[in-house]
Amino acid sequence: MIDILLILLSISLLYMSISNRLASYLQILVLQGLILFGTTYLTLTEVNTLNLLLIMLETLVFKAIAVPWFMNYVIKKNKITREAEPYLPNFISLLIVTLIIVFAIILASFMNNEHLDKTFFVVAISTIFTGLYLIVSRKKIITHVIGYIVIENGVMVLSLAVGNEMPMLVNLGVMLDIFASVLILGIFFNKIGDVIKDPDVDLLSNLKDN
Amino acid sequence: MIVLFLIGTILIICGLFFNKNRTVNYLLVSLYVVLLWCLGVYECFHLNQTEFTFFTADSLGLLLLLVLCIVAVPALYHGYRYLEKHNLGETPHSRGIFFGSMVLLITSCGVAYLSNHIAVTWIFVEITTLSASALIYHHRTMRALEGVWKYVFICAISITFIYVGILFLSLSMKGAGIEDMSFTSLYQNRLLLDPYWLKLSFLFIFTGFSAKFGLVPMYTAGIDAKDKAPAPAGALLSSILMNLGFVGVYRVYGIMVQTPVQEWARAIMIISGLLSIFVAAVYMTRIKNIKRMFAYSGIEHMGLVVLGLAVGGIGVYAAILHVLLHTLVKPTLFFQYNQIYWIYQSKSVNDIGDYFKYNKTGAILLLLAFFSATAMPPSGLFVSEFMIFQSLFESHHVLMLLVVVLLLTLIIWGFGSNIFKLLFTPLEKELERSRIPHISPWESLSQYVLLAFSVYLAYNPPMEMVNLINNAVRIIQ
Amino acid sequence: MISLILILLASLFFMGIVVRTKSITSGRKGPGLLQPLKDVLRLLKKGSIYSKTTSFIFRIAPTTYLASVLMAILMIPHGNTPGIISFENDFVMFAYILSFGKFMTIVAALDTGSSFEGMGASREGLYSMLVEPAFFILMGSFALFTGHTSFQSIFSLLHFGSNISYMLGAMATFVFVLIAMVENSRMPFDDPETHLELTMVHEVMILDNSGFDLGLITYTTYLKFSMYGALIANLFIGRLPLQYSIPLFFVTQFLFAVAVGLIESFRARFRMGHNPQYIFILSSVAMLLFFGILLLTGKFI
Amino acid sequence: MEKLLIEIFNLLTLAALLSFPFLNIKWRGYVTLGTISTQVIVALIVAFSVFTNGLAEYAYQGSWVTGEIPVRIDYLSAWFILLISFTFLTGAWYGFQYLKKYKDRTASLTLHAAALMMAYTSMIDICVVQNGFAMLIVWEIMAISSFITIIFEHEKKETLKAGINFLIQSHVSILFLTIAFMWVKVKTGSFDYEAITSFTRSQSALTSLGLFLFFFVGFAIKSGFVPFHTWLPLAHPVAPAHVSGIMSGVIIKIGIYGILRMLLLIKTDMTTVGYFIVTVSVITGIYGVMLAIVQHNFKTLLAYHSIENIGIIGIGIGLGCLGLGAGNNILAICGFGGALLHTLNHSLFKSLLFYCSGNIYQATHTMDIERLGGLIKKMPHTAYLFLLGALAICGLPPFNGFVSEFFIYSGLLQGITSAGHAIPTLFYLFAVIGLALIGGLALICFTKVFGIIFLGTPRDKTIEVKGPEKPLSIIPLYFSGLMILLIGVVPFLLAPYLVKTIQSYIPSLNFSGYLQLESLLENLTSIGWYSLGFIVLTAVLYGIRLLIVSGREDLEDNTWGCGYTGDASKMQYTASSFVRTYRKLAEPALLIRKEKQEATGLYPVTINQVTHPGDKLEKWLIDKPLRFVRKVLNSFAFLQNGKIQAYILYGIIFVGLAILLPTVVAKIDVLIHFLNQF
Repeated sequence: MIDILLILLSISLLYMSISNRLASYLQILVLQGLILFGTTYLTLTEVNTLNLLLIMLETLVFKAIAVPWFMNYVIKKNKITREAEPYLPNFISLLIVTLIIVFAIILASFMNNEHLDKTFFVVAISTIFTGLYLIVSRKKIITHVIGYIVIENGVMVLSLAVGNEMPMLVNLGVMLDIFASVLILGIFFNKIGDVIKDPDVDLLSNLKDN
Repeated sequence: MIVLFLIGTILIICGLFFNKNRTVNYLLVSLYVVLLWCLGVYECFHLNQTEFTFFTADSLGLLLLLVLCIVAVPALYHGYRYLEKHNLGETPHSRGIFFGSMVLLITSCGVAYLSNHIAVTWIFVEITTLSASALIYHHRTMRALEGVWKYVFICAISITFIYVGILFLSLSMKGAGIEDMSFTSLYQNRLLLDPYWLKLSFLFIFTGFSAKFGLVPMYTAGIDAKDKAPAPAGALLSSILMNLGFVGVYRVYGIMVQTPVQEWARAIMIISGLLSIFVAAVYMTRIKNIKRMFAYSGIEHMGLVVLGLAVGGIGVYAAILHVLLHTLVKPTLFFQYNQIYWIYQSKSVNDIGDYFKYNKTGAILLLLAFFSATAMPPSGLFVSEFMIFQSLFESHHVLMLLVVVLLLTLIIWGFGSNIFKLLFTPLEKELERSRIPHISPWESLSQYVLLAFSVYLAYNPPMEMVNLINNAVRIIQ
Repeated sequence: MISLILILLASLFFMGIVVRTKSITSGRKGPGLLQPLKDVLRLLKKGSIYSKTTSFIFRIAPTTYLASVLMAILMIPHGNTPGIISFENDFVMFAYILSFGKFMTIVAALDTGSSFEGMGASREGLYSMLVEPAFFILMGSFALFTGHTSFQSIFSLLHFGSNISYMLGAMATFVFVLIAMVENSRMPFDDPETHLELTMVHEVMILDNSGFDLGLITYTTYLKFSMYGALIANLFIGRLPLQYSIPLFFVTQFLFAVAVGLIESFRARFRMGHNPQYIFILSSVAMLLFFGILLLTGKFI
Repeated sequence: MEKLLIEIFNLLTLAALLSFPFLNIKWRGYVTLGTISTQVIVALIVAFSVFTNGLAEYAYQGSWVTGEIPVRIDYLSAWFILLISFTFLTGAWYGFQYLKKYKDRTASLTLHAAALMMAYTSMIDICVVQNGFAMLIVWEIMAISSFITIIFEHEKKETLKAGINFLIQSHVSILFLTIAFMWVKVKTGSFDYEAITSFTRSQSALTSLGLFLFFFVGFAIKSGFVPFHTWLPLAHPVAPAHVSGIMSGVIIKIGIYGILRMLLLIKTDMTTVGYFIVTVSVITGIYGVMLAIVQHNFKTLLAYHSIENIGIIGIGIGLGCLGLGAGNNILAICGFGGALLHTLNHSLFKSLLFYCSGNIYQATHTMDIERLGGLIKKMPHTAYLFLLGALAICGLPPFNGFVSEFFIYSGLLQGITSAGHAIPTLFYLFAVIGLALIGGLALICFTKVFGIIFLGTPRDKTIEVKGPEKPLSIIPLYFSGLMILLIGVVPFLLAPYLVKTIQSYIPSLNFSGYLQLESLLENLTSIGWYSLGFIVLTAVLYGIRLLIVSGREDLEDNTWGCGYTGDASKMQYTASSFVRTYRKLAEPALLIRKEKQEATGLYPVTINQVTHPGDKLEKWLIDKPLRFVRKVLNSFAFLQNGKIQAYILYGIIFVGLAILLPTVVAKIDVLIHFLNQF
């Protein structure tokens, strides 16, 4: 069951790499949030209930509802064009994300560690790098934020892999999640949104030395 | 004590945030300074004692804490001078935020030095990001916004990297069946850890810390941050915050030594160090914005430090010494930058010059600081640089040594031609005397003291310091 | 002492012989042997005229020129009997004293601010610079040959035993003769009797000297000739006793003078632009000499 | 005793620096002058007491970074203290007058004064301290302070440019020294100079040679051996005259000191070292003077002459090494003696020449030889002093330059006569030829300089000469001039000190050696007397001449102009036309840009031709590589391009490569291994 969810997650990555509209990104975020919700529930069997609840709440409320909703709100508020405006054609993005997954699998194939379910590892790594790739390959700032959330999801998956032994780390992950997202989104909504309409990274590339 | 310190700090910060009165603000900040010094002194007498399970003042942490105590005072003082001069749009509120985040930054750095648990370090790294971003965005301008955005985003990514690294570390511990994640236990059981995960974790943690440390690959946003932050804050960002990165890398590298991973980790660090020096050389020879130039010179020094760390031998000692001295020297440049900016209202070399005519004390200080920052004898950094070269020489990296020396020479050339342009070349059109604010020589006193202190520490190091450094080095050997 | 007297004597007739040779070869009945000397005396009697632009340098230069040559002559031995001044490596001082005189004459030429004299001055400087190595190589090879480094000991120990050494002696003579030609700026390097300043070296330098100074300079030239003559003579005198050596000395001077005369009447002047390379040939010949002596002393192993 | 004096010496500077804030600019000047003068006295006392009482040695308890800091003042140090102090004395007094022109620029003057004192102090310290690390520090202090003195007129662009060039090159030199000292430190664990000796003794000759090469390059950059000379011609013209004098007089000599010191310490195959140094030096000498001749800026010209003289000194040093290598005392004596003596002589006449050039510059405000002329009428003292210096630097008797060159000549000729084999014989001959050529070229050069600047008529009527010469701008010059003449005429006064210094190289001077030394000294004496005789002879002859012509009336008239009676000043020979014939010969070795216009059309038009002398070695060794490096660096300027995506990409690439590369390499290894099996 867990594997199915995880594979679903990586499929969502593929979909993300080819989708053009911001709206669909948000939907995928929601989907990933839900998947994480499920995975958390199924994986962390040995954590005490309160902690588990906290984590699941975070995944559900924060990842699956709050953040996407906020984003949506911003997009509407700042009248950001609904296009993702990638630098590369979708086909190549698809190719690259596939390569990332393959790379993750190869990496996993090197390890000789029976304590870890390799699926977690593969999915986590591929999610993280896909998130990075999304940031690199898209123009808009908002897509950066989305990419970052994706990375967070990947980290979440990875932390779940050790969650049973060290719940403390998972909590840390949650903390990071909330903290960083709040910081970034905070700056984003309060400042950038007001200053720049249709925020576009090109407008934020004045500090340079070349 | 730590706990008291933290609580006290939190109270002070809250006070700073909500108080609108200037004198109260002064009082709170000075109170904080006292508190900080108390912590420093206290830790001197409680070396290697764990408190609150997460904090141990080992020698490295103590050393860095002490230089932090030293640098914090002039930084806060110049913060006041800064706010007074730049009083455009300064409200009690913004002042409160400014000092609040200064205090927060200092505290989180100081505590992070002392933490003996990687996760705790990580938490405080996050907090530094928060406070730094508040400082960077102190002038609510478009550029400042851009700077803070980049800084926050890159830092967020990098702390995620660190987190991933920690996860890998925990995986390797899981293999060895270790639960305790404090550095001490890690050092004890370093040989049990699974090399595969250790590799990955070191890679990710190093990459993550390189954002704070100011190394290739993640140094980029730091430059903008130091450029955009007010000079006193910039001074902190380019000294104690970089030290935070150093501590992180140092402790994590400490886990790797004597494991099969060590050689690989060395390679990673050497590559990163060389690239950093190279990048510094690229920009020092072409850049015109002096503040960014100071930032890049920081990159260069950190590159040297990590080289020394990686090569080992006397290099490790030299690396720690270099970090300490750099912490004393680099802020002087930023503090002096304040005075320069007051006179010229610009940071581009093209429209500043003949500083020697307008502010003699500052000019001479700048001259000395330049010689110090480029590690020309009799500057203090020369000693540590000499040792780093020596370690390269001893470990038969002669080719690397030559490359480094060449790059450093180029850096001195670029740095020098800008600084001397700034000091001596007359402007196209003279500044009218009325517009030049009179700057009292006492403004530069703190810088002179810092430089003198760095020279003293370098050439006639007190035995205590030497012992502390040697103890710190033992982590690596 | 003796060499000084001999050289002074020789200098009285030297130029006369040269002139006489030229006139005979050109089929004229030339002036008497003492005519050049008379010219000098006439000049010495005259009052002189100085250019407005000149300074004290210009007035003292001829004297220093004469003094330098005299000083140089004092160092020349007569075969085995040393000159008045004689010490180790005295020929170094010999060369440098001569160039001191040259320095002053060149400077004096520039002192007039004339549009011609600079030409001569620059050429003089260049040529003497080019000659210097030849002289030093020559003396160096003699030093190698004899193992001593002062005029007197060198010349007293020079002995031409084998065939090679005759050849070497001939080469040395050749080099010395040509050095003398350059130093006195005679044919084929310079034509003192041309009517065109642009093509002269030495004469154009002294355009503005007149009266006493001109006399001094002219006589100094004669002295220089006989000085080099003496050097050449020394090549052959060796340890001969005086009653042979003194006649030999005069014979050599005479032959040298005749040679100069003949060269002047049968050779055309080199092109000014080509002079340097011809002068440098001297150094190459001297190098050959050096190698020859290396062979003789068996240091090529 | 010496310890106390040296400490006083250093404290004097400190006291003067501390007193500066409380004085006005006038008094700062006086204090500087007073301090340097007293310091000179102290230094001279030290030097002479060492010469009389033998070596002085004591040590400071340094920190663990430096280790113990021994201070040893031996004859070599004393000799250099002597000449440095003398030049600084004249330099300070002359500079005091020279800088009066700038008295309104108080700030720069203060900095300059402070730097001057520090330069002097640090140089003396370099001569006495014998701990590598401490030496590096004083060395750099010296470099930095001399850099500050150079950029006195920092409002000019080229001044700053040349200054930075100087700073960078001296930093390169200190890098070489650092590596060399580090080498010894790593191997022996000590910075003490004596460690160098023990180290090189224990190592193979080749290793020691390598170590020596590092030291040599480090010091050669400072002293301006070709091809490390490029900073000199840039730095000298822009510096104030007295600084140029000091710089060319002693600062470059510090490099010579270093080389001599290392030759004392390093035990290696001296013959090879000798061959190496002589070859480099002959090239240096000839190259320097060849470029000097074609210069138009007289300070640049003098700078190139410093290079030439360094070459001569180097020949001496190399000769000495060959002597040591061959165990031939007389060679060693002549070589080192000549080198040491020429170091002193050059510091005298070169500083004299630079001070004169300073007077010229302040009177005419140009350094372009082509525009000057006839100055002897306006500033006679400067003119005759310059003539003196010129004759001395050409090595003509009866001046000191001749004495030292004679030394070297006699050594070389000794070598020719005594060398057992063809190769060394030829080598000595080659050196002799080199010296002779250098002498001849120097003659051309200085006849040109003196003749064009001081004689004839002004070539540029727009220049009005500010006279008269100030006494203070003349007296120090006469002082040096006197010394020049003294050393030329009575060199044996120096002999005892010289002999002691030389003997530190030949500790075991056997009886025959003493005899040779004696004969050499007799030679020295005789040269002195003969030079005096030459002066007397000239004087007598001139007296006679005066007696004879006294009765006659001298006419004054225009220079003979081949019938042209107008103003011929435009038709005079210029510097470039004077050296044209030479330039044609030397063209291949030089780098000269010509700007030439051809006269066209039927009617007369004004055309002009300009030549800009360049430096081929500088072009090929400095400019082109530097340009290449800049290009490479700038091609990486895209890194900080302001795009956040790029910044993150760096991270990804770093991590990705760090993970992939080793595995890929491993795989390739496996593949290769696999293929190798067939």
